[in-house]
Amino acid sequence: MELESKIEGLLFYKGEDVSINKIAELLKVSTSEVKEALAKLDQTLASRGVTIIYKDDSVMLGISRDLSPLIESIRKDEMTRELSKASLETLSIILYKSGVARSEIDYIRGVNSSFILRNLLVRGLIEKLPDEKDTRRFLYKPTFDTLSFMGVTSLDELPNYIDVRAQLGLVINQDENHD
Amino acid sequence: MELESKIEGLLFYKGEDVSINKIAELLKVSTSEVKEALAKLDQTLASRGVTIIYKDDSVMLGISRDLSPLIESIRKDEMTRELSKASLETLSIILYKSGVARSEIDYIRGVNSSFILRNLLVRGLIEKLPDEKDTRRFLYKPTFDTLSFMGVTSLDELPNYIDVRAQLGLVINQDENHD
Amino acid sequence: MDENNTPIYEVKSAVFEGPLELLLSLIEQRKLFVNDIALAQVTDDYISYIKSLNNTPNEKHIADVSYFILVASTLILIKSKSLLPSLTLTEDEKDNISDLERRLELYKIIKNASIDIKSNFGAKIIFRPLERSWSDPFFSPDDMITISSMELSINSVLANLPKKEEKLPEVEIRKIINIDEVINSLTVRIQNAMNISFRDFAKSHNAQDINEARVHVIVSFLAMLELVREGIIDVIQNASFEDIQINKQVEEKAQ
Repeated sequence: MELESKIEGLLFYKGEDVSINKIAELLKVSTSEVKEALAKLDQTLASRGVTIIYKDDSVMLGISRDLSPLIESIRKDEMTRELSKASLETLSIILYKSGVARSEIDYIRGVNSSFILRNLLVRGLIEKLPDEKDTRRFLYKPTFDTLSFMGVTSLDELPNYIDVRAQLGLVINQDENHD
Repeated sequence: MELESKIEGLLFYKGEDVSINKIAELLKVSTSEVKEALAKLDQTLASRGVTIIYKDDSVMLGISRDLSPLIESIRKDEMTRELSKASLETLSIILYKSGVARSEIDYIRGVNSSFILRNLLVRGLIEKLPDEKDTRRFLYKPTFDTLSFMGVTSLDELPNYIDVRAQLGLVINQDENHD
Repeated sequence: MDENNTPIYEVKSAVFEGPLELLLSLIEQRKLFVNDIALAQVTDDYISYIKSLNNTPNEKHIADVSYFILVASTLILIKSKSLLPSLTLTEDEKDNISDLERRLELYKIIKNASIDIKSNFGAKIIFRPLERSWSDPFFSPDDMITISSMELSINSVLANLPKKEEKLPEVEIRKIINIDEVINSLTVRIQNAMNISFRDFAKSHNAQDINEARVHVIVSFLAMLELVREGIIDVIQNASFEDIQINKQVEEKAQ
């Protein structure tokens, strides 16, 4: 069986995100082979009922966004789509600038965001990871759940992704020179 | 999207067997159309990692038989991996507050716990039961196996049992007031 | 006076979570670009908003108000500079001003992006599959599961429990006190600059050179300081007022 199909079976079994390293380890292949096979699988799944979501160095299988109304009609549990203005702003910062410290979020929003961040963490819309460069602080990132809620298979499918990032990057670079 | 792909998405979502009648009803087509599409899907999935399993008048998606050894090794990996600090903390909450809802665990920990709970369930360390007061949600309890592994015959033998429960209870009540 | 003819924008009814949100809204209502000119124009409205916050005492808001006041001091500086072009800003002051402009730009980008996020969030979802139950759970413990490790774990959980009421952190309180000082010294600083510029102004002693617009500017500035006095904190000392009185007399001469 081709690697592509093995990965499909593995992701199907897991039903949650799996890191590319883990896939390579379980299938005893290199990570570059995994990435190649994922690209093929992505093509195979185009226009199918299942789709791959990518985030950082992990992937998961989800049900195509075109089936969203169907799946929603058979779901039993209710979903909360509501996000306050403050949550939306905070989530947007984290989506467009994945891997952002609380101090940066506070700087952009002009207010303390700790309460909002905790709320988003509990809802599973963001995750908090230690900063590898400075282990005393944490960085915030979107979760796979956020990507699925947004109906995108990777962050760069977010509205005006490149544009918004460029705008942020530009201004933030100035800031770095400044400090 | 073709009917075949819709069925694939639906079965992938469910992860359990669904009757052909139910599929026809959900997708608003006839049962013969469903059967036709299933035959096509069967062909599409040949040599893939996922396959259709027929059972009486029901179908489900399963993992190809060829992948059994792989799945076995994944399962072994899930079972023997060292429990993370986060997993141990989650387990300790379930021990001290047996019959706790996921939302309560999430609030206490300040992060979303769904994956950790899933792993603890697969490992037979905890079990989940429907809440009698609210059948849409589940309550988590330690298993008997876990208690006997720890050498505990009754939960109140845990150190500072009453005090810890009181502290955890306060937080949860507060959460209810808060939202 | 032109200053009085400019429409007063209704901001008091709206609730603004932070100073940048309020500022951006004031600037956008006037359809201005984010720059020092725009900031100078919205300063009065900004200060009257803080004033309305102070009039509705709510302890929960104290921390938030401190954020508003921090930005207010920079705004007052920008306004003063626009009214008194001869006012020379220090490097720190210039930095504060350009920093505020940058933050406003950043905030604007995010605010616009968040509109798209809002309209897409939950509109079309890529659902996760339901929880799998491929096989029955098989008891697979870990040697870490012992009574003592569970006690350690629960203690760590308890140590990180959310606090009952997010208390106003000490740092925040210190910040508020510092703002008293900041605005105090700012007032003295600007008034000194005004007196100097007045001296330059008086030296010429030529009716032709007396620029009415400039007088008007000083009056506006006084009105603004008055707002600051009433609205934010009672910072202006009597001695300082006397300085301003002198300036006022000159204003009468000019007429």
